Amino acid sequence: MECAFGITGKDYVLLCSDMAAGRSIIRMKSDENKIKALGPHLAMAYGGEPGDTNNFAEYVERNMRLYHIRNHYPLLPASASAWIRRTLAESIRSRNPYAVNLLLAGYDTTTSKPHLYWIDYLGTKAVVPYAAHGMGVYVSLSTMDKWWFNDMNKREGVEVLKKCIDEVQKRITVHFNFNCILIDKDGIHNINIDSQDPLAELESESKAASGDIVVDAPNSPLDVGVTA
Amino acid sequence: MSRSYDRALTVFSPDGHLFQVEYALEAVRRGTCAVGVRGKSCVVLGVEKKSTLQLQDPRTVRKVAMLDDHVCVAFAGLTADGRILIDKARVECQSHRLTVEDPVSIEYITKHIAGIQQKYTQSGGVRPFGISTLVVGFDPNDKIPRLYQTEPSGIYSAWKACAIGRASKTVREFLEKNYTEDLPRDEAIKLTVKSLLEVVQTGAKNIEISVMESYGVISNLEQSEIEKIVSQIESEKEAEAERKRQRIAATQAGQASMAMGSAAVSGTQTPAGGAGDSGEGHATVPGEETGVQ
Amino acid sequence: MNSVLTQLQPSAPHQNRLEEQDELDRTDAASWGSMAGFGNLDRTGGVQGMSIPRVSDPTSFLDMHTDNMSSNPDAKIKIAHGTTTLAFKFQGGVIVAVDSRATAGSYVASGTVKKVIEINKFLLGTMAGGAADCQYWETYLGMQCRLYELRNKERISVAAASKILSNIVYQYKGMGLSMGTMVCGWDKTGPCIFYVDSDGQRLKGDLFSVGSGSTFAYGVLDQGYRWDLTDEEAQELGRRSIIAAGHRDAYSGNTCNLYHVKENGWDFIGNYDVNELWYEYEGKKKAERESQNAAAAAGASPMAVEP
Amino acid sequence: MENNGGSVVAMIGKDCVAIASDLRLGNQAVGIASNFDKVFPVNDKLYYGLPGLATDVYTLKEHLRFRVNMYRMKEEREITPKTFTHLVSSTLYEKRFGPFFIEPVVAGLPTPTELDPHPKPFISTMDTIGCVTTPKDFAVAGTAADKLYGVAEGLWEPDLEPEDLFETVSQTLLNAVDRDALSGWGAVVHIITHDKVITRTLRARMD
Amino acid sequence: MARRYDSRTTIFSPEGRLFQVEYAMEAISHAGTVLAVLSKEGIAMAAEKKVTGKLLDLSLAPGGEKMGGEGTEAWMGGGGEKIFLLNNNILAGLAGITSDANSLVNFARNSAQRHLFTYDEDIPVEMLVQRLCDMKQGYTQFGGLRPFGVALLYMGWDPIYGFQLYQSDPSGNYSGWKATCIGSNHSSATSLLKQDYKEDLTLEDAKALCLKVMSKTMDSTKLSSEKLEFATMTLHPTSKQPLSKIYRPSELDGLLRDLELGGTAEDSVGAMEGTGGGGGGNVAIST
Repeated sequence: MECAFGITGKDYVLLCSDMAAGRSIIRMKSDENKIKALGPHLAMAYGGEPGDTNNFAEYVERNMRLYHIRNHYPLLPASASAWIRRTLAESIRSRNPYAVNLLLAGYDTTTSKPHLYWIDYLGTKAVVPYAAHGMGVYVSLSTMDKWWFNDMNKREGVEVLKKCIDEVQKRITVHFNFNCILIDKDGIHNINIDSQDPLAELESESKAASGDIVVDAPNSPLDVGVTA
Repeated sequence: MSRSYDRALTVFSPDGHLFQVEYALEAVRRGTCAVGVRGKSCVVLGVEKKSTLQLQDPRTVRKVAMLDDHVCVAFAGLTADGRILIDKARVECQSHRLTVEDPVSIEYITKHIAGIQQKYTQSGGVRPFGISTLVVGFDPNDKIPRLYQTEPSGIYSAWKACAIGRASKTVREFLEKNYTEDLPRDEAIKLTVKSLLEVVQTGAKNIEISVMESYGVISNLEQSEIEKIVSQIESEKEAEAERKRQRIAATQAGQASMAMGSAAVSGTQTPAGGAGDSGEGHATVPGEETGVQ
Repeated sequence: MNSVLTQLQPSAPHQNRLEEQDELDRTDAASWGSMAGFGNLDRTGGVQGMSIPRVSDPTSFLDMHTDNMSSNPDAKIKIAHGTTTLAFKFQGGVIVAVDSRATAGSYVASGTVKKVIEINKFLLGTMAGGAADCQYWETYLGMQCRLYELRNKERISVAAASKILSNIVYQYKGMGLSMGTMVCGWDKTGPCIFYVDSDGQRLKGDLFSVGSGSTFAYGVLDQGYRWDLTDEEAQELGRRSIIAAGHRDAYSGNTCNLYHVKENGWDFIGNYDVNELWYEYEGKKKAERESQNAAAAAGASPMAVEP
Repeated sequence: MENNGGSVVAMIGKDCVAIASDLRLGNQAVGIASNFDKVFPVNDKLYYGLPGLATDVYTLKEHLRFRVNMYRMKEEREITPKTFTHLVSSTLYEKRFGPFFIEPVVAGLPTPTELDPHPKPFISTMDTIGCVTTPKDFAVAGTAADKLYGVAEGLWEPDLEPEDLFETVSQTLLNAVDRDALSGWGAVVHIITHDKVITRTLRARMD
Repeated sequence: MARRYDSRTTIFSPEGRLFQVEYAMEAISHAGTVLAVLSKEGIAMAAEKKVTGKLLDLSLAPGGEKMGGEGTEAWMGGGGEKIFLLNNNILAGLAGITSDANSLVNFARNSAQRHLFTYDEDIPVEMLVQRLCDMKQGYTQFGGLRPFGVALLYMGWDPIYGFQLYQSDPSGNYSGWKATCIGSNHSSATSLLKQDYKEDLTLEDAKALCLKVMSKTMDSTKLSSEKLEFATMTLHPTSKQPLSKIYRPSELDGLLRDLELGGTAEDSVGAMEGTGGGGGGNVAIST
């Protein structure tokens, strides 16, 4: 019972996930953040077997962070996707596989391109312009097929995402709350997808204080002792 | 396989010394100097930086490293050993977050580093790490700056201000004389620079300063800023010397010999040959190529 | 050195790793006094002495022989379940309320089970699912918390304590551990509740209820919950929710134990008989209605008769 | 095999060899991506295709890349199609008791040597645990394998020139995957000749 | 007295020195010179071969005329005496004990491939340098082992820092450089480099500087491919992917003749255009 979307645009990528957590029919939480920031320009939305999800996400998070601190630069999205895929592919043949599906979204600062990866618990990876996991697959993939086009600007991207969410809320019996982020060259930004014009808030924010990152993305390891 | 090596390299001598550990400490003393000073709400790390050669890429010369968002470490001794130890500590920082969610406390990571160092003094077939470290940072949910030191033996201790490496004894004595509690940021930086100038003759271009002001807020001082502080210190010194000269001139008429004595005691002059214990000049430290930093 | 190290990427994956290095890494780090404290607890959480069935796949073996997993409800080993526990945060701290019935099948095995485990002066754990599992691991957690305190010279955070518990049970995932627990306490960050279950799930939140009667407890709790409840109101809400669940759920009942976690530790508020309270509440409800009716009949404004 | 879908075909021509695959990556019935190429180059004389479970496609590809690169650096020469086939085969057999769900197809032109100045084009295929067969005409694998067999039997003839081989392999693949629900969504064809590799992406049914 | 501390394994001397490491460095200063120069457009590296002799059969060495058929290229692995390909994007020149060097090269290649395996990208240059140095450090700290008697120059490219040049020594230290030198006469070579290095060198300048300094250092009037190995690291003009190239003897002689630094006079066999080995398929190692 989960639902996640990812959409790439011209110079950004959107990632959106539901926020429900529970056990069998009981919802124990409806504001659980199921998107994890893995670096200044990298985040993933994850779902799957309860327990596995958080444990796996934290494991990934800490390894990405270790890489960042060790090397003074974060893993680029493509390499991060390869690492995560390998971890899952190795796990599926182990005694206790992680049953986690995820969408990995990132912005490559060296090439200035957005990246989106669809990864499932088997370690299958697909490089895609837009994708869904969970309930959203059945009702919203076609919505994205219809409305998505190349090089969308931010407003157009958000509109497509809104359509998808609208479709889920219309057709899926379960009610979801959604949590949404946008990654662009400035990093990760939280977006209130329920508001009339989610980008207006973002824009005014960035005007007021540029780079005001709301999701607690790890701050980059200072190159202490390297400069000066 | 390991059997053949279990002849430990580090054993007690008949008079109770662990020579390898003591010699490792010598390796530390051959490294460049690092100073840590705790201020009221910040902690400052200052290191003596070898001049990078004209064709060298300064990026690869690292003496201060970040372990986690809120922990920094400076070391003195064998650079390669330092890199290995720092890497182990970085893994532990992330590993700790993974197991208990909370970030490490500064004491914890210090203890961990010291624990590794201790292990290498007692295990078969290994030599101790030839480095001392200064660990600085802020505990999570806490405002008190922390400063710890570890040694090759595995001893660790908390300090208000501390120095390791070349001529650390001189610097430590200087710090003991000049440290006051609750220094504000600028004063703490100044004291750090001043104490480093005790051993660094070449001034600002061989000094590097990192300041941590609260949990996760770390910055490096620009070269120009350090230069400004150095020149400020120098002008103060000059003023001091000038005043002294005047005082001496004034009292010279009366008790010339006494005045001379007191001036020497107040000792603001840099001790000659600050290169310290070994008496080696900086540029000619033998074994420099063995990678002592 | 510890298994989390191997979990993370090795620092320098030497293919022909030096033997000595391995030897150094294998020795239990805790014995060097440098590990923040998990005693003999391997850093991912497992206890080293724990014996596991010597079969190739212990998970499916246990699955076959316990009734915990749905695959074999008639298995010989029956894990006790059936409980109502709840905990919520409000302005005055954390309220923890539980029932006290233990059942084995339909047989009420005990009516005086202590389902709140007092981990230490600042930490409480609740118990739902396998009683032995909860009791053992939460006691064990208490031990780890104390060691942490001694080693780190400060109290363990609720987040860290719950994470330790979660790591332990996650390591045994699929082997039939059955726990749904809330770790509640007060640390540097204030009052705190974490829900931890044997799936390895761990959620931070303001309000949780766990157990077969949790749905009924939620029914009362959700409707009466506000952040700014007074201490008395909050305690009453916790109590009332447990009574409601004890009434409806066959596997919950007997008595209600109520705790209140405050800044300087928890207080045990009291033990209440579900049956007595049920009648008391019924009586109150009836009396209220009657007085309301009477007031209405007397022509007074019904709005004025709020108790 | 049926989880992600996908098919590969290779054919021998006159001094040339062709290998082609579809581009679909599915999650059972749902199509996820239409850019999932299952054919990879080893060098400009040797290609291989890996139809099967997509996670294993990546894993096996990376294993093979590792081994080929080490081979190349240590031996200081390119691997031949035959040696590569054996490399793939033994890599698969290493996982005898937990196999990769993949049926590889290898296609390449061996380089002439003093002993064998006119080597024949080479194709081979394997089952999931590395049993090799080296057909003299064509090799097929994947979810559309049986359909590919049928069409290829009808269309293939010996000693086709590169352009004719391209036509034959394209028609074979397109017509076969049209009858397979789990393959399709585009196709890519590589024709390997002695002086160049021709790679073309085909327009295919998107349903 | 000193014997106690320098005979067996790597342990501290009373002055806190590691004699074994210092001796290992001594071994290197007798080895053939390797020097490299970094420019914005690429890096050039030259290495002095020590094993020479009239009867040495080079025909089977990489680049030798009898070696392999088509598809066998000199740049594939290096494997001459001094310069090796460690990964698609990294070349290394070694000075020191050749047998130690071979084992390090093998380790480096394996590490690089392992990185490619897990991250699906070429290993960043500094990371590979660190991997090797971590290993070297281990050999100075663990009992029963002697340090590696090898110093290396690494030249490589990665998307983060672009072209890079590093040097590492037996202690496990490394540092980044714009132009540097290891092996015999390294101090005089370094000062020559310091004199002539300019920030805005082109690759051609770098090549010339490299060989010019080499000719002075080697103390021989005429350089030739018999005594020299030469390699460059550049970016492919269109794909912008790293392109490593180890020169064939004939190409190198051509280059030397152009620079009027020597070169064997008649070598008609290898009179081929300058693109040489790396020109065609740039992917030495597929990624």
